[in-house]
Amino acid sequence: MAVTLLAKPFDPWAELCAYQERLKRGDYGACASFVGTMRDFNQGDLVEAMFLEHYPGMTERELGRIVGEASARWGFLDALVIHRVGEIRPGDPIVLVAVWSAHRGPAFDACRFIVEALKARVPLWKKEKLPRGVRWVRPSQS
Amino acid sequence: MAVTLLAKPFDPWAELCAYQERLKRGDYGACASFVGTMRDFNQGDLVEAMFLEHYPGMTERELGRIVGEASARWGFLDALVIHRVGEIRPGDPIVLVAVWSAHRGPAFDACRFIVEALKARVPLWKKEKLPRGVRWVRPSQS
Amino acid sequence: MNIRVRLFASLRERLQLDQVELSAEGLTTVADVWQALTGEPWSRQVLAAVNWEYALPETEVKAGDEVAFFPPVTGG
Amino acid sequence: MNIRVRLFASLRERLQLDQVELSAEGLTTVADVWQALTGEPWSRQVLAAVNWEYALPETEVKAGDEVAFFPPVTGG
Repeated sequence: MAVTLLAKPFDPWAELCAYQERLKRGDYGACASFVGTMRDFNQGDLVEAMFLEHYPGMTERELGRIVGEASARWGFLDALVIHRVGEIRPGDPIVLVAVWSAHRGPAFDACRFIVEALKARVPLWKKEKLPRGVRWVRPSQS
Repeated sequence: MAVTLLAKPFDPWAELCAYQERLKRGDYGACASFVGTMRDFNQGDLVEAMFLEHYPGMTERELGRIVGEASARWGFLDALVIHRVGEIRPGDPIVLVAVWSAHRGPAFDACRFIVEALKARVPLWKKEKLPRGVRWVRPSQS
Repeated sequence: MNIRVRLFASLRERLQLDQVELSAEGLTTVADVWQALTGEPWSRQVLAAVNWEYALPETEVKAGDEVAFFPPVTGG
Repeated sequence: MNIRVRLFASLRERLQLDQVELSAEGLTTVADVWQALTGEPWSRQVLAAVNWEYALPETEVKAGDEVAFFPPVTGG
């Protein structure tokens, strides 16, 4: 299992590929993954950039707790979580969650659980830069 | 949207990366993907290799119909489906399904729908090579 | 004109037949084609397609159609 | 010994305070820390953590703890 916060842009597919090299070929039959990417449009406004603030110390721990809960519940083989912090540009990946398992059910379920729990619980806050100023993003359901 | 059958091994992360280059950066906020990989163990037996038979003509059409149904239901931005046919070795990717959407809900839902429908409906048949002979894989629920 | 019949996977192996052309005469439905091919009544273990789309045993067939029979699928 | 208090995001900006050390004397719960810091009663709009774990307003605090207050999270 690996949980990483990154202050620089990253390539989610290259990270997935590199991480999977560490797993034993033939063990896993399924990998479900999710990549969240910064859009240039939110709540009807053009967004030029975003700053992602976090709580150093707690952010990593909370991510680790979520992965641990998912692992206890679904017993998958491995998981990788990478989350950006700092200055982010439209089109940049923000988060990668990947889960490897023998079968597809636990991979899908655990991947989605981690993404939803991450959105709900991990201390991260988005501040958007709009043409007319900045604003803190408010939590939404989608 | 793209649906491809491949008779040779492929790198799912490289395919994802290359396909995503065609999409407009900033439009999509979510990409949910699934990679199914050949395991070296099935139903208690060591599996040395697998042959994936398909129905040329119908396989591609059925995949296309499934992606079309998912698109009509969830209205996502784009989808990529790649499925191997022919001789497959343990550790080789068998199937890649990826869905890009503005938000995560439709991406997750449509990706899983396509994977489940593919398993249930697309004319593909696995024949396993075991140390003691060959056998056709029987459908399962997982 | 004929109906082209195709078989796949374990069904192809069991019947030792890959594809065959049958005269369309007297063949009205998918089940008719199956019976003409195998001498057996329709089996619920078998899936059928007409012109690359899933079909039921009562689906009508005509000369020029491609009819396929195959076992439950196991892709993905 | 003191309690270290940290603030984040819109809350940090509103209170114009990043982190501060408060004397632990007389502070028993998370809600006490909040009141000592802001002069306001506990607000349901605020999330709290003690030692990097989510806490409730009634969660006990002691000297040496790190207590954090922040608005609803928006990562992912």
